[in-house]
Amino acid sequence: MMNFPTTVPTEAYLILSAVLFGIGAMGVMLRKSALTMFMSVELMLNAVNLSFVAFARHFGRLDGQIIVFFVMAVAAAEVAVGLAIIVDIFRSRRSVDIDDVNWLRG
Amino acid sequence: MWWEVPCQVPAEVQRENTRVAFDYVPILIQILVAFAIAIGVIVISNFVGSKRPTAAKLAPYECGMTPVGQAWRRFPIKFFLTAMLFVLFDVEVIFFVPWTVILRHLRVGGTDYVLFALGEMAVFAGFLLLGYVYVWKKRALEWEA
Amino acid sequence: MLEQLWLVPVFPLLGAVANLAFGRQIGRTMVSLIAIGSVALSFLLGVNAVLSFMSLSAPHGFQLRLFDWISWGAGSNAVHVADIGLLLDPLSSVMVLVVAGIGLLIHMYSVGYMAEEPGYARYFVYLNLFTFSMLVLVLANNFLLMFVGWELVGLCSYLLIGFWFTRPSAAAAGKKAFITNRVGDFGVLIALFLIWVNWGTFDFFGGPGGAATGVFDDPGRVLATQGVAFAIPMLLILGVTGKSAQIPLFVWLPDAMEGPTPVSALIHAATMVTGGVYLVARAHLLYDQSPDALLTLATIGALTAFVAATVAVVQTDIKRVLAYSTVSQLGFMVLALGSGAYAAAVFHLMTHAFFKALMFLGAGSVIHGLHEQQDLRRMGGLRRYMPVTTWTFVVGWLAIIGAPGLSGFFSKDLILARTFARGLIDPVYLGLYGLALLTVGITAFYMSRMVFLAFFGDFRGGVDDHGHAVIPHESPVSMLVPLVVLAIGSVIAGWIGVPSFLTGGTSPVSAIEVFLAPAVAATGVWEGTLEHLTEIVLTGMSVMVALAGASLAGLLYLSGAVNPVALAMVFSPFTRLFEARWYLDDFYRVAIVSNVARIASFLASFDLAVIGGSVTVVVRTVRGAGSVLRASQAGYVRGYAVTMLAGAFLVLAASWAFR
Amino acid sequence: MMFVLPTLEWWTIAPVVILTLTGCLVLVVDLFRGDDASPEPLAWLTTGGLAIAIGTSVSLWGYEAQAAFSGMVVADNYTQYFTVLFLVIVGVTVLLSFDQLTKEDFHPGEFYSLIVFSAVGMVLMASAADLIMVFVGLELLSICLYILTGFSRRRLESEEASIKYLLLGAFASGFLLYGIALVYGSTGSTNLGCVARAINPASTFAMFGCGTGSVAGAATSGLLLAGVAMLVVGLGFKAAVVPFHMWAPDVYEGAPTAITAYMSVGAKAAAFAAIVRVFMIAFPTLSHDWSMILAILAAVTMIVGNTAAVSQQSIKRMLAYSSIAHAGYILVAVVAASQVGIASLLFYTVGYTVMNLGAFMVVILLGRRSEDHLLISDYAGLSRRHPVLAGLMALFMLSLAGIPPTVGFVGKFYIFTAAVQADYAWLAVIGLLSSVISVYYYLRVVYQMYMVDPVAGVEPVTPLRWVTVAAGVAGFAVVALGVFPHGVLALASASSTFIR
Repeated sequence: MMNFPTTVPTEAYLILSAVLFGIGAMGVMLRKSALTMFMSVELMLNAVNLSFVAFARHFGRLDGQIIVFFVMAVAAAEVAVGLAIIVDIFRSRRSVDIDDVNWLRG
Repeated sequence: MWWEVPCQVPAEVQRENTRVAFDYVPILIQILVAFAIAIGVIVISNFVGSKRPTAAKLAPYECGMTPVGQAWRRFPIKFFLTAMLFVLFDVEVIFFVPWTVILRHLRVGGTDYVLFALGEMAVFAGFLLLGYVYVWKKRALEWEA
Repeated sequence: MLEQLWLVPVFPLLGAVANLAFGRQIGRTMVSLIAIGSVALSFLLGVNAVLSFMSLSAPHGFQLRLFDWISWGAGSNAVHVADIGLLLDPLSSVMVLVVAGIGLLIHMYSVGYMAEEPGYARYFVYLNLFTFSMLVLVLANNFLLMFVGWELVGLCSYLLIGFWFTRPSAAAAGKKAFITNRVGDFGVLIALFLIWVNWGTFDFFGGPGGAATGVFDDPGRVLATQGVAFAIPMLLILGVTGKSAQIPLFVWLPDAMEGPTPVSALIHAATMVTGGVYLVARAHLLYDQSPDALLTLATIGALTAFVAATVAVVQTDIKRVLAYSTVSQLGFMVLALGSGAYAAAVFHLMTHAFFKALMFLGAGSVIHGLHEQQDLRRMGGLRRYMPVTTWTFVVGWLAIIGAPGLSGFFSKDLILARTFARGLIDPVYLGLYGLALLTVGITAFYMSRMVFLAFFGDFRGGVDDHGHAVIPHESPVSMLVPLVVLAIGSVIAGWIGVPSFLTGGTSPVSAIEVFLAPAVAATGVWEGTLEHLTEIVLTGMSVMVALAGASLAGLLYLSGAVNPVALAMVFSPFTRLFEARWYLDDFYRVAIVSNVARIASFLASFDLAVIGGSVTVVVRTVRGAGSVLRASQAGYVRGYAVTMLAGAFLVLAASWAFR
Repeated sequence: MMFVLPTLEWWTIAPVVILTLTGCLVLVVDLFRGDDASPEPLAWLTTGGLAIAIGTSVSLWGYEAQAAFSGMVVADNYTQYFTVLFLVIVGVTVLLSFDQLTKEDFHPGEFYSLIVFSAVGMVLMASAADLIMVFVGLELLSICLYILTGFSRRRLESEEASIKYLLLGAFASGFLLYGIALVYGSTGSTNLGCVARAINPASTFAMFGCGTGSVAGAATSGLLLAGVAMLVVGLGFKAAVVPFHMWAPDVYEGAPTAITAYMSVGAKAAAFAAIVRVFMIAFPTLSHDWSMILAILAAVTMIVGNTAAVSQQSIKRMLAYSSIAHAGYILVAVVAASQVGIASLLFYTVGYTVMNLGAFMVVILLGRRSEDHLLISDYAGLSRRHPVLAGLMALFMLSLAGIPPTVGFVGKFYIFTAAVQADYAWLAVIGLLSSVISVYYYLRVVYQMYMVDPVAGVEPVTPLRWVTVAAGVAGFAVVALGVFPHGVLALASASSTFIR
């Protein structure tokens, strides 16, 4: 019989969360499409959510999970605003390539 | 404070919780098997099957019709707008969930706060309704515009 | 009357506000009346206050705390930092009289000088504002308020130098002056912080309503702290080199001559540039504890005096000669400070204010009379056209070169004597004394050269750059009256500094030194006086040196006024003789003048290359860094994100490192 | 069943409630008006709501600190100080934006309600007693600002600024949130008082509503350090601290000028309000870990901000870099980490608000036709075209440069003295040196106005009466606060008593 650990240690969640956060951050820096960048940011936020839930479970308390609700609501609002702005950008420039958006500089 | 009370989890659930990872192992194996079969079939058919590509075969399948135009089409802005509104109202609903769970147990030191909690949710819903009215009046819900 | 002391600076401020608000509507006469009237009131009140102060038996000073300005905290743990308060003591008395008095004369002079200029009201607003700021500077009862005045005079100077902004050089000169001064101010600010940290107050003296113990009530507090006793005076010196145009920051003053001439007279000769001298005199108790800082000061002063004098020799612009001369004279004052002879410095400050303001205004009168001609080579013989200007100017000239009996004679000799006396304990000062004595000779030379070239000989500027005939004319009376008053001042101002043994007194020092003693008498440094005979010998030496310098100039520029070419044509048999004279002339030129000129131009280029160069390097570095930063801000969001992430990693790493 | 009201301290969030209702009311009223109705009634409605909220906040001054809503918010003098400051800034922004609002066809309903909602976010940041409240307040502020930045939809620059702000802002809030998660993980709480107690059991911040429950703290673990570092990133972004500043110049340049003014003072003050609370309450005993980092960040911020401003041509961009530099100055006060330091921060925030808003008022007066006349060279000869405006602008520039006797001088004096007292003399020296650089570019504006001939083609301005009056008031305040700093300083001192 294989000897599985009886619980998933909190560290595992945290490492996964950190990896997801890192992937999200890399996505923001490497992808050119504003939409994809935005998705990457959402990935970062959700990675943090995972951390919150993991910590809450670790402490045996609920507050971490409540925080996740707040974060999700905030993220939803951010998504709505972000999509609106990206659509606006697309309508005026026919592109969502973020590298094209560099008039303001210096 | 409410959150400092450790979660009131029933004893049997707690016991199960301690075995949670072990319980998931069969599911994990099942998933692995499923993936293996799916990938295996594709790979094997690639090796075993005969390949005689023709133009008609390589063309995208469109119910027997000749494909027309670009596969990537722009959607009307309406879709985006609707999607955004959906996301917003959808996510707001998550605040109802913990509320429903806790509503009947809102009794601290013999005092009953159920009606108060009901009122609170009414305020929250009121704000959502305000947003709905706003969206309505701005004609964001009119499909034919 | 002392309770009304606060009105002294307030009147010019009111004048400035009134002219700022209504200057465009009320016409030039009213503008002048308001401007002059406010300064006159200020001067009268100042005189009155000084008289009441002198009859008061509180020689250490009278403090008037108006209201609390800055304090920390509230309630019981409130900490008093500084108030808006005034201090009238012998030192500030002298300064108030000089500032308000000379200021009044120059306001009057400006009415005539600026009559034709656009921006008349604006000019007087600036000038009144300057008078206010300078009075705040000299009357403040704490370092912080003094610094406010210090900054404000710099600002007014900037505005007035750039007054003729249609000349790009004027605007650039204003900027240069302001920024150079900021470098010096930076030193002052740091010194202020050190003062605050060590004393917990900015007040000069303690008293009811303020700190219990002021900085100067306990000047020895920093002696325990290694380095601070040296650092504070040194940092203040940085400010002095900026404001009082000493090496290495003196570059701005000659350029500042782009401003209107009365401004040069008031700000860049008589008052603002002496701010640094005032600062050291005020803070002398801190300097007394640091012989090293004093020696630095003395060295800077002597070197500046010498370098500026040699540079003045080769200038052809009448205002630039005076500018370098001002730098040189300020060097004398700083030398006196560095020798611990604070009273001598203040005395020279006062006499210099008279004769240098006189000469600047005289130069202004000349420029005015010659339609904006400033080149000495295009002048000559002006005494026939502008007699009042000429003879008042001659008084100023005699005063500065130290002709016996005139004001400059007493003050300059006091400085030389005190430096020499100091040299008896510290031989380095003997070297400085020698340099100063040499400078006296050079001063006499270039000043005489200027006077001879401008006022004697024949008029050489008959046609201006545009081919129009120039007929010099004497200036209006409103400009001549201040000249005459200043000329009288230049003669008699020195008499309060006549060594008492000459007048049969018993005091070892002169009247001015007695008066100033409570405020600026040196402590801890050698206070002895020289034997009368030694003093007389020293005086004789300096007069001889000055005479030599003046004679040399006369030989070159005055006797050369007899045009040898014309004579040669009339008396052809004597041509060779006159030619021979020219050989002699050439010999003088080659052997002396050109060498002096060479040194001077070397020093000037040194100044340009090293001082100017380092300023340029700093400016270029900042600009370069700015454009690098601009380039890094390329407009790409992803680049910004990378920077942020890198920053996050650095913060993370740092938090690990500082754990 | 009875309707029982729990003992909630409603009064602690009274201004927030009033503002929220005002925002909703503006939105609803706008819905039932014609499309081309004048924005004026809405402006009055907004101003009225702001006035009531200010009044409420003022009436809450002086009470003992009170935590409420399970330790989510705290109401003390500090909260009220910032609340009044924020709301005054919002009021001024309403005034400043009015002209552009009518000229560029902004939807007034959305514009005003967004501004009011962003004010709610700022007030929440200042009253937060919990990291989550900081996060929610900051996001509320940010999301409103993303939209407001892109409000001039006809101008591509505005749009671009908006998307840049959005992407980078969301990126930064990811860091902030991660920081909060890590702090939560290492101390078992997000309440500032509880975090403090977890790190140091002796700390007493009971007023922050940390209950008596256990704290599962693991003191100064690596997790905590990482968390604090992430918080620095997230909050530093909002305050435009180098190297998290790069959004600021682009966004400030692209946004409508009134919104730029609003961001440069409001959002920055809010960020510092939160920074002070977080670092002075939650992590005071970690001071050796983070105060050195903050000191280095402050130094770099002052240097980079002032250096980069030197070579700018656009006045908005120049002011953007200048505001970055000022973030550095204010951060110095945080580093000083004493009650005196925080009092000086509070004072400087007010002073900075007055002088920077004043400068933007002049910019708006000159560029009112649309977004034009924004180059520094457009200010050439202003002293002759409009001497009053030029005088005011010169005053604001000199104050920003810290020349006495303006509020800029007194404020810098307080901050740097606090730094010297906290043994950060080197930081004060760097601050002074970099402010010497700043004189150069501020004077460029003065130079253009007073010493350069007017450019042909730039027509004389006809200033808006009310904005001119406001600029005059700001100019007066710049000098008055420089000579009589007492009143505000007393308020600032009374507001910083929560630090011991």
